[in-house]
Amino acid sequence: MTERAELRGVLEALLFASDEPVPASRVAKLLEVPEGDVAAALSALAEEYARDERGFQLREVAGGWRLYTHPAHHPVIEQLVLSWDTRRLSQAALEALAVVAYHQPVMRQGVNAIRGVNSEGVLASLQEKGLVREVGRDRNQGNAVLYGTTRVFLERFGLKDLTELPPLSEFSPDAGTENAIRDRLSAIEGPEFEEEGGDLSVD
Amino acid sequence: MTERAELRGVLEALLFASDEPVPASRVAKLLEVPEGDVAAALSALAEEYARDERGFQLREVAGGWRLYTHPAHHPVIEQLVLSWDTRRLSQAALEALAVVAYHQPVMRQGVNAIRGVNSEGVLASLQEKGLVREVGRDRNQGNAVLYGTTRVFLERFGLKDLTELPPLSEFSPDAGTENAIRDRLSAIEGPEFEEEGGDLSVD
Amino acid sequence: MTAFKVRTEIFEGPFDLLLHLVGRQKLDIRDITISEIADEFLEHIERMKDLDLDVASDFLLVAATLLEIKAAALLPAEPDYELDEYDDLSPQEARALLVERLLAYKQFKNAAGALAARMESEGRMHARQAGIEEQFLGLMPDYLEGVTLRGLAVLCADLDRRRDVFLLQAEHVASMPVSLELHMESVKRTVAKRGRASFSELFEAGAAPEVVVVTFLAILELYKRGRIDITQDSLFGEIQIVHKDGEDDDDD
Repeated sequence: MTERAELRGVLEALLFASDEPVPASRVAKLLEVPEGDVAAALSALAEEYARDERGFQLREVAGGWRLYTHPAHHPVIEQLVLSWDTRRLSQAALEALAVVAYHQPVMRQGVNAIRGVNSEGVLASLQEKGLVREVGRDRNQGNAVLYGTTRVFLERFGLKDLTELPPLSEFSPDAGTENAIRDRLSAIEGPEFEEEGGDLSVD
Repeated sequence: MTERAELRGVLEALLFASDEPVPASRVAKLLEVPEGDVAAALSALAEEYARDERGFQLREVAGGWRLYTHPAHHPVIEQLVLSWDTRRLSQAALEALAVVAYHQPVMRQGVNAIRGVNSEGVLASLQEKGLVREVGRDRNQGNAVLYGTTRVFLERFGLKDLTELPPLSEFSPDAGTENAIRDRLSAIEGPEFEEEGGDLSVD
Repeated sequence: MTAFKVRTEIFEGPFDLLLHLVGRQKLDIRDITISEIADEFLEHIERMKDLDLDVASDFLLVAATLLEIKAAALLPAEPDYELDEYDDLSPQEARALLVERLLAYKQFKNAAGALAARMESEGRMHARQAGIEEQFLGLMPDYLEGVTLRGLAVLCADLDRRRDVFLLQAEHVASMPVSLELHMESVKRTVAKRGRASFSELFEAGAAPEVVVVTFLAILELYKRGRIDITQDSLFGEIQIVHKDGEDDDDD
């Protein structure tokens, strides 16, 4: 394999795996390759994708290079997304989401401590659904993942930012309305989470 | 653009946008194309990626097709994107999972019997991780829970379906081990009570 | 890339331990001694930096199960003694059964190893994590159907409070221990006054478990100091505590 082909492979893998734009400078440093070579390879790759009419494109955006689906196929992707099945969240997932929303950034151990149970699977499922994401690492805790909520979460509740979350202090334990809410929330768990045909588990 | 090249582009876009394995049947329905054509195109695409030494690969996993990075680039990805989940399963969890995978649907007692130890906690943890689920109840055994593996299990272990599990017979202890077990574990004979100085044992 | 971690060998059950022992030496079930199990255990503890209670209790379970198997081998075949699958078997049959179970276990242990290897290699391939592109977000199913922001807040407030209560209780236990000395005094007085008493008479009906435990400890301590005698007619029967005239009975 030529050096150039090799560089292309690494770049593709990095772009594919990253969930944010990848700066050429960062890749250059990582691979110990001149930045110019990386930038040239990225440009070449973008051209190659366009020429070969791939289903995705490589674009340079603010902050680096990023893969996107080709706009020509967006109508089909829309249909695909619409066909995703609607499975509501389990009580366990809702609890974890509530804890992450109010205590972010929070480590998994933090969520475990508050919920009193292991929340590994639940957090993974919330990440898959785009409601929770990794927002950083705690260097003092062996680079433990810190979780926070996503843009999707904010949009779903019509929040501009996290400061708009209702303060927890408003929620006194025994007010009647809150009990009603509690009842409703606990009613959400139930047989709809029974899996069918080996489907993805919700929590 | 040929029809085939066009199909390739759409497939790439759909695969790229999906956060789970995409069944060929689903794509066929979405695009109103015969399923055979879709399956053939997906196979061809997988081969093309491999031949061209792309940074990503297309694999058939858990009843669908999904893009993954090429394993050769794992070390670099690990450095750039720290978020990789390095969760491992304990030996106990792997053992219980193996029993469930091969004997499903299986009761907890079935898992206990093979492992020689209570597996309740391990099974609960495998359920929490979404690898194992309740697939039914055994009416002849007082409605005992029957366990089976999930689609997450297939994904996590890169299996198309359960038939891809290597046959259990492959894991039979080799002749040497078997003989050693048979020979070395000598007969349990009748009771022999010999007191030995200060030894707690009763043999 | 992989963390340097010393992996101590932990047995996953009696079969695992038996396999290990069989792998090292010729083994007669009757020869597995408690001292040997204890040695194995101590060896593992030494190799562990911190005592992991889970491991410790797992090991005890292993030891207990092995002893059960051992007991089955040792006990004369009394008709009324039932030990599940091992009863009604000749020694040769019991051995054959154990061998078959060990072989079956070994097979799954091998399969588990293959799964581990598979998982390891799968871990080197990464699916896309970026999630759906922004313009498709609105089309995603509403996983939070019926969930309000207020509902989430209530959930979180509840969970926080539950944890606070738990922490408070933990502190309460730590800061207000039940005094062993006080209970010893109380038991001693009661028994000295009445001459004898049964265990259940030493605390009120419905007493907290920790009070019962401390009362029991108090009895053991008094017995050790020679202040009382203890009798128990049957297994799990009522414990009788009898007063002994001590030379230093200075409190009555």
